[in-house]
Amino acid sequence: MSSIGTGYDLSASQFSPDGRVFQVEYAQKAVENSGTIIGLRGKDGVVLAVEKLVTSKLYEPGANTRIFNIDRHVGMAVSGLISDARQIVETAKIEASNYRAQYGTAIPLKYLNDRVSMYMHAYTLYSAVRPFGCSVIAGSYEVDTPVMYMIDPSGVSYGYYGCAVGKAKQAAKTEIEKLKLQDLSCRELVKEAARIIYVVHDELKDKQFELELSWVGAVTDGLHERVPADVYQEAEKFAKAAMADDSDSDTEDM
Amino acid sequence: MVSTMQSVCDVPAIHNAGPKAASFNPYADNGGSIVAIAGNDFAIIASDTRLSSGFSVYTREQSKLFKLSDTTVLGATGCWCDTLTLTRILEARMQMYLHEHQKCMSTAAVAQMLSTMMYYKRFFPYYISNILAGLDDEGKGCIYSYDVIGHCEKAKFRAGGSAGALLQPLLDNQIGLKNMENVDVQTINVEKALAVIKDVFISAAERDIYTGDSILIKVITKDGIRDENFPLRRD
Amino acid sequence: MGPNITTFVMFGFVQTSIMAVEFDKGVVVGADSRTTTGAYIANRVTDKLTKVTDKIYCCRSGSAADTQAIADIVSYHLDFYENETGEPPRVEMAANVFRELCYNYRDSLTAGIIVAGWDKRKGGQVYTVPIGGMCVRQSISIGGSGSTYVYGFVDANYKVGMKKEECLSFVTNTLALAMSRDGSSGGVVRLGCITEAGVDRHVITGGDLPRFYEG
Amino acid sequence: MCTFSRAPITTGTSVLGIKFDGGVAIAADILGSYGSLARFRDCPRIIKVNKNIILGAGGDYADYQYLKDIIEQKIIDDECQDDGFHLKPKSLHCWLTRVLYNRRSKFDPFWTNFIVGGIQDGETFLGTVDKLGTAYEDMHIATGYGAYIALPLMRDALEKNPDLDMRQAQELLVKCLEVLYYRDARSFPKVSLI
Amino acid sequence: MPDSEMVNHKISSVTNKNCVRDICLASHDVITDAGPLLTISEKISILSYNGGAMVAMKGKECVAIAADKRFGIQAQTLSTNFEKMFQMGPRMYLGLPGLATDTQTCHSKLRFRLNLYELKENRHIHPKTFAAMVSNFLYERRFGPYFVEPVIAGLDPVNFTPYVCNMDLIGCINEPEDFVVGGTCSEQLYGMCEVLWEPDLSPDDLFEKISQALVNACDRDAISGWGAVVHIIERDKITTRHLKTRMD
Repeated sequence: MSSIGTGYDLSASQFSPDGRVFQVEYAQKAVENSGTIIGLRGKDGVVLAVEKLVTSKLYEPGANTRIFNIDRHVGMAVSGLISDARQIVETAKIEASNYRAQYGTAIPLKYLNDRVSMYMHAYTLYSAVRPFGCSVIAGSYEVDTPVMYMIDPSGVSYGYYGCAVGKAKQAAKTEIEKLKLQDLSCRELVKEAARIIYVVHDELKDKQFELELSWVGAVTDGLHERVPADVYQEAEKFAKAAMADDSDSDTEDM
Repeated sequence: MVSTMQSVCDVPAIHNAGPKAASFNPYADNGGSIVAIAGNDFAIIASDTRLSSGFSVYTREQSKLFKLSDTTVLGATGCWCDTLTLTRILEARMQMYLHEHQKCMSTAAVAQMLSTMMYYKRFFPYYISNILAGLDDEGKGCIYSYDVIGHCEKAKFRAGGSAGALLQPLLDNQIGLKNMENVDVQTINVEKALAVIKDVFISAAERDIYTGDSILIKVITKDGIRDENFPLRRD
Repeated sequence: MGPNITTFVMFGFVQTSIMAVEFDKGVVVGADSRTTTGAYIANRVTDKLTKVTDKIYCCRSGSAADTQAIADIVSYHLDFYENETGEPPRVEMAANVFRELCYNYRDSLTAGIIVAGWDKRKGGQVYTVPIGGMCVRQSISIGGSGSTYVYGFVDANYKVGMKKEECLSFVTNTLALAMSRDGSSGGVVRLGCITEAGVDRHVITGGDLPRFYEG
Repeated sequence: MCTFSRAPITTGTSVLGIKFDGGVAIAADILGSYGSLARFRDCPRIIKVNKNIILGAGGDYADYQYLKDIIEQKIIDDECQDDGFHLKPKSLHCWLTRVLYNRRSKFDPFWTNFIVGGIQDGETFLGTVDKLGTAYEDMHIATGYGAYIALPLMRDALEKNPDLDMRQAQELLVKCLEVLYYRDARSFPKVSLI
Repeated sequence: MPDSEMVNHKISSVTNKNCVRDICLASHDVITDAGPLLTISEKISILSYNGGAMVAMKGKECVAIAADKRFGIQAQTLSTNFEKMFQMGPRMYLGLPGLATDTQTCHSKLRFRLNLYELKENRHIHPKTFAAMVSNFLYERRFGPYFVEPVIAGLDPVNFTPYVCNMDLIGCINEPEDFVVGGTCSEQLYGMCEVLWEPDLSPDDLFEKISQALVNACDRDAISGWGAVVHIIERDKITTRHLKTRMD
């Protein structure tokens, strides 16, 4: 790495001569080492999916989830350092709660996104702090329109139709690009999301993982929820079947 | 000043309908009576179960006895919201003591702590009549009674609460054997104490509208605390 | 206490008739125009309809100073919000900010406010924030000292689903009645009609006010 | 000791609550009185807090709205936590008791009373708190005028038939509110019942 | 005890509380607004200016009336031989607990009225009739009452049925079947009597019960006690006993 030993990577408050902030880039590296998360925004909702890597069989299933509720109508999937991510989630919850206390209505995701990215950005400015080693995807469904944003450790955020973060983000993006997102409903997206997570999972390096799925949209009446067990199983089955097809065609090609 | 004057004249409509500044009394008298009797190897404490305010009976089944440990029970009547608060803090303090010292607080220690806690609120008192019953370190029954700002007095028998004045002289006579001649001073046993308690509560229910519905009795002995119930008149 | 305090206090106090009605495409707000100092009419053309944002107005009753200050604060707050988000604040939010202020300072404020306006989400809306700081949506709301004289009229004549013109004349009639019975209300009737297009202000002067039985 | 404090402005009158076989019911009318003026005729003051708690309130409506917002935010926080645990009726009842007691101790009370109903660990719960923080539980609870008029009716009904079913409980509450409407000048014939 | 009597008692006690409030000595500037709660720091009522306790009980063909002997001014005891029960007939006593000066005034005035009655009727008065006389006498001063709460105990001169009654300071009569109490420790007396009293007590038992009730009640009242007198009224005799008690 070009940055090492130059001395410009010791503090978030210092640029390198070629105009980079290495601390932020390192934080992005932390995210890239983490399990893949994707967000898909369809015609009637947003689906979040997480490949939660399980590094030991000794862990309890369902522990350390990476999808959170921020408010009734906002969901957040996180990738990167889980403890950093929890801090972001907490900040977002407080923002949502403050907004509700002040205006008596639910926070628009656009506003929430602005606030949270400002917060994350603030941690890239000072030598006394380090940037957050996490990226988050936030999704919600407001007045019959799905909204989704992704924020990365630099505090930059964009609205997306589909996005992916983590280890296999490139592969996942390629898969997502194949989808006609605006035509797909939540029910279809859930299956696709599950399939993508299964497809991009690297079985050689990471043996085990848990699939997490949540959605917010017309199907849930605008509430962000984990997908119900039957939908989850169906999606998982679909994903596994797709995997099987895939490997079949692989052998054929050979 | 400004705002007061205005609020008098605004409240629209307000000549007849207007809400006005209301007086607020932070205390309520929710009634209830407690009687406690200590013997050589036991202590009994009893309360009625009526919770009331003025002429309305809130509930007919509200225990006013609070078990603080296996050997200590507190009876508290008066302003019920203060009772709830005091006993909640008391329970917390008992827990803290237990965890800090690895043992339950003795009755004498609880008695002292209660006094301190009541006096702590000297200038905005808990409006509660407290009677603490339990076994002391030697296993003997003991009773402590309090005034609202924490004066504590040890006794062998005590009546408190709304019918306290009705009951205390009776206990003096029947348990303390005051003004009795030619009686053999023998120590009181559980059966006799229970009988007296039931008798005195029946008579209290006749004359005190804040006492009635039923009595809850807790008999504290070295073997633990036993509960007993006894119905009273419900009018 | 200085000699002028009483005058000051009374001057600052608005005895009022105010009103707002929802209709399918917006709201109509209305108010009388009288400010009194004791029995003396200090201002006979007061404007008690105060702009909060482009499409949200409030009708003020109670202490003039209090309500003005509150309206300014809310207005500042909502303008800030609009700049921050690029979206016009919704009527519901405005009402909630009013309620928040009125509740938190209820001991020191004398303010009965009707918040009315139009937004994309819910169309025309009327919220009442009376003294005490509660907030409730009503399809029609009246307030101020004059309102007590016309509750019956309103109950008898309000119809669900009135058109804009019907609402305007209903508000005019109601306020005219209130002003004729309430000595502290009077002057002209000021009206505002808030729709998606914006605000339409009207004044109905003394001579043009509808007249009813005056025996 | 007796001090003047700000008075309640817009108020709701009695709230009734009763336990029945397998549940709890709370009922109240939906009038917001402004002094003697029946000003707000659509002020529901009974809410479903979460799937196992219901809450009814009487007294100052602004205070009720304030506390309701806080409770609702608690529920949202609860749901966001997503750990499968939910606020329980006893906890809410206890929390309200503490909140109301603390305010009365500051001589600035919330001028309200609440009835909390719900199901906790398979058992029904019905409790109440008043503006001082006086709290208790019972099979049947009524506040305001209801304590004098409706409570005897409910006690009587429950004595005759201790195992009301849901329909009977609802009928009883509606009957009690009817009687209250006859005798309480601040009542209203539209009610909400959960 | 039948409900009606209980109600009767309550009404009379409420009435007298109101009066007490009107005429209290404003000697203590206590926190008076606190409503029912702070009655602990009760205003000093004129009724309890001198102190004193009284009780009367019915027995089987006999009645008993008992009172303490103290006379004091608030906490200061001045005499321990003060008479507040007066024989008003061959088998009837009138007790006047309350303000000592009114005890004596009422006694003389009632004696006067009783003499007139006896002269006019040439017979002894029935206790019930006498109660009516006392009640009327007190009600005449409805808005400026004598501060006494009379207790009457006696046997009917014709058929010797026992009779006890008491009334509040403006003459509301209460005629129960068991016992009546009056004076500054009436609460304590109620508690005692309610437990001790039982129907058809013999004169000896009645004496024992009434004495225990009075003495133990007085021991829990700072301004009653210092000796006690008990009169047992039977058909053929009246026994008067003086009790020794604690003198503190």
